[in-house]
This record gives sequence, structure tokens and C-alpha cells, in this order.
Amino acid sequence: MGLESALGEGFITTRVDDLVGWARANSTWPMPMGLACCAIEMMAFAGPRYDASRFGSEVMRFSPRQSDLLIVAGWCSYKMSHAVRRIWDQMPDPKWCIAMGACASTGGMHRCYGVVQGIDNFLPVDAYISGCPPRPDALLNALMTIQEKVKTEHSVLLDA
Amino acid sequence: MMELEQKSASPTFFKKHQESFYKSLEDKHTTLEFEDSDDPLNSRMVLNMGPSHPATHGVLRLLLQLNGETIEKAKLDLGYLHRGVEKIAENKTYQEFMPYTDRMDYLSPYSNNVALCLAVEKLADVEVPERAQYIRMIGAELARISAHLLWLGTMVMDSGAISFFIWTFREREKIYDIMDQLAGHRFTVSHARIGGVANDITDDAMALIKEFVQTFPKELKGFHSMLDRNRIFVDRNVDVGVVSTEKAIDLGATGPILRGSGYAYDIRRFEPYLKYDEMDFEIPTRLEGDNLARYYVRMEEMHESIRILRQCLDRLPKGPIRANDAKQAYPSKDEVYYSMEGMIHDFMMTDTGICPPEGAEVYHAVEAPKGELGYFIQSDGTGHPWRLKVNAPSFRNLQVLEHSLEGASISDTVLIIGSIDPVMGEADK
Amino acid sequence: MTPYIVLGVSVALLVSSAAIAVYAERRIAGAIQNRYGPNRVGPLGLFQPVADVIKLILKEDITPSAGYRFLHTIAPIIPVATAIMTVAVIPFGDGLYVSNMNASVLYLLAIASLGVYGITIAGWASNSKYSLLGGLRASAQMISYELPLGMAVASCLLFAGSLNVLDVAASQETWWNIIRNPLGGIIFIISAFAESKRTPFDLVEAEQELVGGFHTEYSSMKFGMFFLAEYMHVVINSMLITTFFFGSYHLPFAALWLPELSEPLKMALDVSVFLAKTSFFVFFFIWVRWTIGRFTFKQVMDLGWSRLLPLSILNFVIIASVLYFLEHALS
Amino acid sequence: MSNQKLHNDVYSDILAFVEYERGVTHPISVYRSTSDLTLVVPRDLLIETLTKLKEEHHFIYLVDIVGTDRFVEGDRFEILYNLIDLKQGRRLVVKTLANEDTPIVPSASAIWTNASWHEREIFDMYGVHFTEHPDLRRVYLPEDFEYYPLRKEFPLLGIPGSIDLPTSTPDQEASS
Repeated sequence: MGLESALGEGFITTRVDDLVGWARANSTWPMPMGLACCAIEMMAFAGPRYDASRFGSEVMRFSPRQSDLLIVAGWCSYKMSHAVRRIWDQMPDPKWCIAMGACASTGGMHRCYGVVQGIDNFLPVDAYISGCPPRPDALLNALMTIQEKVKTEHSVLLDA
Repeated sequence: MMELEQKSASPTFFKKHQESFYKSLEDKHTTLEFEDSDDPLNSRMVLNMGPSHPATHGVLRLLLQLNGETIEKAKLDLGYLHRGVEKIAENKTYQEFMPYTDRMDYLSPYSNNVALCLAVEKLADVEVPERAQYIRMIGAELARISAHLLWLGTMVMDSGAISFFIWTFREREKIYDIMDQLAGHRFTVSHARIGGVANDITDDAMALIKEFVQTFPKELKGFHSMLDRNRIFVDRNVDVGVVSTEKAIDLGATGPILRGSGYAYDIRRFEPYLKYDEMDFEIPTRLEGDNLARYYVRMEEMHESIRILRQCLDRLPKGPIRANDAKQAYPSKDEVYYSMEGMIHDFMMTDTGICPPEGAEVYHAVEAPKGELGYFIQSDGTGHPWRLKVNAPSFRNLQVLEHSLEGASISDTVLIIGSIDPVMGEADK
Repeated sequence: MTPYIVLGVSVALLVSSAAIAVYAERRIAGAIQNRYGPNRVGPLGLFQPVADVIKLILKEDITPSAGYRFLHTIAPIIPVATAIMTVAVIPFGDGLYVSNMNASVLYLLAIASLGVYGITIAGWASNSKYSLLGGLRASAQMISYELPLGMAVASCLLFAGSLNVLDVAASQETWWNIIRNPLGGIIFIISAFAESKRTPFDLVEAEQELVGGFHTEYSSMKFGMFFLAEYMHVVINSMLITTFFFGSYHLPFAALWLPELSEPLKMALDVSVFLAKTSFFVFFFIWVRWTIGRFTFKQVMDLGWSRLLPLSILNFVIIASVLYFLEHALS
Repeated sequence: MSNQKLHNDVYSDILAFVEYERGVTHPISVYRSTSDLTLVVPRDLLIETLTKLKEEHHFIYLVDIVGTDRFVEGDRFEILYNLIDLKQGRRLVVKTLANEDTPIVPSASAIWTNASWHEREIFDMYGVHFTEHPDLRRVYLPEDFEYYPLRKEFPLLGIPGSIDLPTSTPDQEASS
């Protein structure tokens, strides 16, 4: 480990971590789980005015196998929750999840028998967005939060 | 999603549901032809589309029995967005229920607000000032254009041209701006109030609406010139998903589907509400009943909406925007802030709300972009509805879809779904 | 020595041009849709493909539990391999080629028809119905368009009088084939679109119908290979269009006005002319993709078998007889 | 009340039909709440009445079927058929009642095809069975759900555990 000692403890691993984090953060391909009204704002998020493509996230992959970021937009019913969970299980690691809107985050105004009161009952959520429905700016903000989170993760260091 | 159909033999959740759903595909024509002996090569395939599929417009689930790429039988499974708004309505006052209507047909929330208001007003016999009626009409027509724009974008996107979707979204953003100025939110507006509307049109909103009415016909012309003679688009849509007039009526089709099949049924003419009886507009109708006919009907409806908008802007009268009766409508904010009675009335309206006579029933429908949107309300004399039933046009049109899919190919399926234009939030209630 | 240098440079060029094409596609799509496109990663967002590739390599690789693991793994290699094999016979300039086979046109056609195996195998090995439908559509489509493509190429060979791509390229020094044989050129371009499975012929992956088509079940770099192969095929097909119909490395009517140049200068000119034409066609591919819709399967088959194929045969026969007549009239 | 009168004129043939039926067998009562005429038809006369309305009075367009829980003893459920006569442009509501112990109503799906889904919805929400329905499954909720949510005794927040949430560990069956 001559190189390692010459460059200082953990130099290479942190550099690699930075590179990996940079790559993952700038190429988060969303899997749009458009359930309800928020899905329309999610389309606006990819549309001309808000333009998610600036962050490298306009490649909406509808196949869960190829996506990194699950955006659950809208209320999730009990019946749908199984499909959402299954899609989450089908996504390859590393993966992230945004709960878009009050309904996805907490059940929101739909406090009733059909709706799961927050998708965090069955999914690990990385970012919550408030609003009913949130404006696309808020979704961009959540995307940037995820990017920050990804950039500061230490995947290689933990492995070593 | 992809896994679901592979696990069809042994569903891992809602076992009974999945089994009966698959069984219903066999049972549809109640024959035993589904036996394996009839299909020794196993050439039939059951394809599960949805509930998460890019082209099912939300969470519609289709079960298709295929022969090659041709659909032999189709079954629809709804309810992936079911939350029970009708149950919620029984626990809310009439005004409290308004935001839920926004989230029913979330492509044109304004029409839904208006529909609920009109039903409650008819039930409780509330007189609405003229200016408010005009503002509602402006809102409802803008909502119609916005819903049809989204339909146009998604339908053309379903046929493969992705950019077109973005172009229609650019126009939608303009309507969002108007709604932002008019009602304070981009699209779930909740702008109508029982007895009037929340606030008057501001000068900014007025300027935006006028500009939109000026510029939009040009854009629409652009869309027309891009699609009307586009061979790929026309060839893909002509004679696809044909619904004959008799079939459409028998299946209870509504809105552009029924008009595309040749019957000029439009609630705005059939049972005029607001001021539509004073308006001069046409009901676009086509006889073919295929996808292309629905395309033309919707495109022409946008033209007519612009016409109605122009007339509304010309005739918009001055006056109050809300009924001046403390038992029937919220007082204005000025009253609430500066007078004791106003405040008490505001509390009373929020607390108990408007109380229609006991045992009264009403059905009132409006012509929402998707078709006839009706509210059936039974009152028990309190501020909460005893029973509120939403007659959702998407639910009815989906039933047409189930019957018109047979014989189509998979690539047609997405276009037929696109031209039926269901909103699952509304169909699933 | 030259062939090895050309080989190294051209393969490197192909791989990197695929990455550049990805970037270009996203920027051009942005421009068409009134958006910016990726602009945050590196200058002008140029490092976007780099980030994508690093991310894809580091993603978890999934094989469906009921899939056929071996075939599932080798399937993505096939389209990439065939794309790279194609550059072996394409002349980038006068004397700038990797190998000089005397039946290189046949080699090209053979390689082009191999690519579809990757897709069909991928569709089958995934054990998903969407993938299977995508794979089947791919094989049907490729077979249907191979024929008009072959006939269009054959009509070019009549002018060159040889089965060697180098001769075809050289024969266009004065008259480009697109001028001598416009119908063949159009048929070739349409077939090339179909062969590279781009809009309006992208029903193999038809996002709206089949989610991702044959690559629905692919993740990680296996998907990345398909993704890159698609763009490599775009570049390759642009090169082929250039080579067969748009004068290869020649400027228009070069023989009539271009003076004799020194060797290095000529080489630089040839290569840049060739690359400029190729880039134009890559742009054309992307432009079409983001502008028009997709055919249905029926339309594609209809166009292939009942329009393009008879037309291409007719075109071939007419050109052959005209040439025969001219030769006899002259002699 | 000129408006009322006008409406009665519009519905004169229906009223005559009701008078006729009233004399013969069971009573069909008529009332009007806001604007649309409502016929209250006993259950065993329902299909006959609906068929007559469709064939003799041109009510060929079924708009909606509404179920209601009156939450009373005896005839607990109301089923309302919202019909439209496209020829004369009028709307008619036909109402029938079903009691709690035997919530069974004959299906109208042989008369109007689209009655099928509306009846499924009522079955889903109230547990009212429709005889001779071609495909009586729940339309919204999964078949495994045991309750009828729009009945008044069903709580708004549902019954905990009545529908499963997915497990957060990957599927046992998928891995096996």
C-alpha cells in the first residue's frame, strides 16, 4: 500500500467515492410512479418550464430495472401499495425514493379507508415533499436534496 | 408490473381477487373454449398491462388475451386509486368537500368544482349572481381546453411522438398561470364557492386570459397543421377503436366518445346550466366513431371553447360575485374582518355549512371535458350530505373501452386508451 | 501499419461517438422541446454520458429468476460486437480502411443481419412477455427490411461494378449515388432507419406499448450496452448512408474541380468530409426521432413488403437495363 | 310553478303509464324532489317497468345507477336508475328498494349493457346482489375485502388489517 501511504489515509477511496457520488447524483433516472394529481405536476417537472433534464434526470425509464429514483406521486391506495412495493423491489440498488405530495407522505386529505396513510408504511423514503399538489419547483428541490444526499454517501469506504 | 403477469398462476397478494379477475377473462363469453385442448401450441398469451404502465394513463389495469398481437378478449381492473370520496363526502360539509372534487378529475378541476356547486345550489335553492356565473363559465372552459390539451399531448405521445407532449404542455403552463392569478393555485384551484366564487377576476388574470384567447387559436392551428395530414398519425387512428352510435348509447358512452360516434349529446345544450343557453356555440359531432373522429371532436371543442370564452369576456357583467345571504354563502372577507355579524356568519358557514331541506334529492350534471359529470345528492337536513354519488364520465367511458378493445392490436390499445382519455382519479372515486 | 491505426482510431471513435450521440440526442431533444437539456455536469453538460456510464456500471445487475442466465448475459454483447465489426470495411478516406475484402458488401449485409439475434435472444431470455413481444417484433422487422436494403445496395453496385465497398466509395468521385439513383437512396435511408430501430420504426422498444421492449428486464451495464449499441448503430447507419449514397469521403463533384492535394492534406480533408456527412445523418436520425410518431406493426410490415420491396426491385431492374443499354449504345 | 307544470306536461305519458300500472297490480308511486320525476317501483315490477320505459318511452340511455343506504329498518337500500329519453330530452329517475336481510335486486344489464359496471359498483359498496348479472365481481376493492364500505356502519377510516400492506421483506414466493 505504498500509494495509499504516500497519498494519505483513505485518499483513493474518498476520491473514488466522490467520483461515484458525482456520477450517481448527476444521472438519477426517475421511475415516475404517477398515481394521481401529482403526476400531472411531475409531467410539468419534465416539461419545458421546469426542465428536469438540466440535472440529467429527464430519462424517465418506465422499466423499474433501469431506474434509480422512484417518485411516488399521488395517494397510494392499499390495492396499489402492493404494486408500488413490487416495483421498488424490482429496482436495482442503489435506489432512492421521493414521496411527492401530502397524500404520498402522510395520506394527506384522504384520511379514509382506501388510502395508505403515508407510503413510508411500506417503503423507505428519502425525501418528502409537502403540498397538495406541490409545485414542480418543490420536486426540483427534492431532486437536489437527493443529489446532495447521494454525493455525501460513502459507498466505497464502507465496503473497505 | 412485469412480474405480475408471470405470477398469474400463483398471485402473491389479493389471491382471491387475482384469481377471480383472471377467471372472469375466461368467463366472459361463458364457454369452455379456453380449455387447453383447443390450443395445443399454447399460442394464446395473457398479457397484463398495468397498474403501472406508461400508457394506461395512471393506474388502469388491463388483462388482455392475445393471439399474436391481436387482442381476443380484454378485461379491465379498476380501483387502484380507490379512496372512497363518497364516504368522505358523508363526513364533510358541502363546502369542505369541494377540494376533494378537485382531485377527482385532476385534469380539469374547475369543472368539478362548478358541478358540485351547481348541484348543491340546486338542492338548497341558492341564487347565484350573474358575474359569478360568467366567471365560472370562463374557468370551466379554460379547464376544458387544458384537459383536452393534455389529452392531445398524451395521445400523440402514445403514438410515439414525444415532443408533441411537451409542446402541448407549454400551452397548459399558460392556463396554469391564469389559474394561478385567478384562484391562487396552479391546478387544484377550488375556486368556486357555494353561492358564487371565491374571488373576483383580477386585472392581471384578465390580461392573461385575453392574451391566451388571442394567441391560443394560432397554436391550435399549428397543432392542426402538424397532425391533420400527418400520414403516420392519421393511418394509426383511422378505423381504430370504432364505436357505433347504437353501441355507444347502449354502453353509456358520454362526452367526446358519444359525440365522436355521432350523437350530439352535450349537457350544455341538453340541460343548460350557468349561462350556456345564451351562448352561441356548436356541438362538434362526427359519425365515424373511431379514434380520428374523437380527435377531431376534441380539437373542435377547443375551438368552441375559445368562442365561448370570447363571448364571456364580452358580456362579463359587473356586480357581486357571491350570493348575499348569510345562510347560503360565505360572507366576503371584508365583512368577516370588520363586522361582528360577518364573523359569526363565517363561523356558522364553516361549522354547519349550508343546510338543504330534509329529504331533498338532486341530480345535476355539467359537461366536463370527459363528458357528463353529475352529482347526485340526498340531503338529511344537516350540513353534511346523506349520500353523495359522483357520476364520473371516465368510469362510464372505461366500460366502452372494455368492449371496444376486442380485435384491436397491442399497438392500437394504447391509442384507444388515449382517445378514450380516462382519468383514473375520477373513475376510481 | 495503416489498417491497425485506422482500426484503433475508428473503434475508439465509434465508442466515443456513441457517447457523444447520447449527449447530442438529449441536447437536440431539449432544443426541439423548448428546453435546455443536460447542462450541469461539466462544461455545457458534456460529461453527462460519462456520469451515466459510471452510474450504470456501478448499478446492481439483475437477471430475472426465471430467465435464462447465460443467454441473458451474452445478448447485449451481440449488437455491440456487430456494430464494431462493421467499421472493418468502411473507407474513411482514400486508402484509409481497415481491411480490403473483395466482397465486403456481402460482409456488411451479413453483419447487419446478425445484430437482430442479440435483440431476439434478449427478448426471449428475459422471460417477460413484453420483452418477448419486443424481440419478436424486432426479428420480423429486420427480416422485412433487409430485403429492400439489400436491393438498394445492389443498385449501387451496378455503378461500381464491384462487390467491394472501397470501389463503391471510389466510384462516386464525380457523381454521388444519390444523384444517379435517388429512389435507391430513399429506400436505403428508410431501411437504415428500420434497421437501427429508431423512430418511426422503434416498435421494438415502443415505450408506450411494451414499456422497454426487449430490454425491459435489463439493468445495469447490460442495459447500458443496449443503449450504447443503439447509438452505435445510428452512427454506423449514418456512415453506411454516407458511404453508399452520399459520396463517401468525396466532396460533391470532386473529380471535376478539386485540385491534386498532398497526401496528408488529402487524408485530413477526406476524413473530415466523411465525419461531417456522418454527423449530419446522426443529427437527422435524432431530429426524426423527436419529431414524428411511430408506425404500428401492421404499417411497418405493409410498408416493407408491399411498398419498399417491389419499388427497390423495380429500381434495380430499371437501372440495370439503362446501364446495359448505355453500354451497348456506346460500344 | 309554471316550470313544474311544464315538466308535468313533458312527463304526461309517463304519468299515464304509472296510473295504468297503479290500477293493475302493485303501486308505483311518483314524486318530484328538485326537477326530475322519480318513480318508486317495487322490486318485482322493476325489470318489467324498465323494459317498458326503454321500449315504449324511448329511455334508451342509462346514465347512472345510484345505491343509497337509508339505514332504516325494513327496506334499507335504495337503487336509483337515472335514465334519459334522447328523443324528447328528458330525464327520469326510477327507484327501487331492497331490504337488509335479502339485498337482492334483478339486474338491468340485459336492458342496458352499461348497467353491468354500475351494478358491480353498488355490489362493491353496499353488498346488494344483482340476480342474473353476467359478471358480479367487486369493481374497486379487492375480492378479498370482506366489508361494504359505503354502508353507514362502516367507519370512515376502515377496519384495521382488513386489507394487507405489502411486507417490507422481498416476496417469499418470488424467491422460491
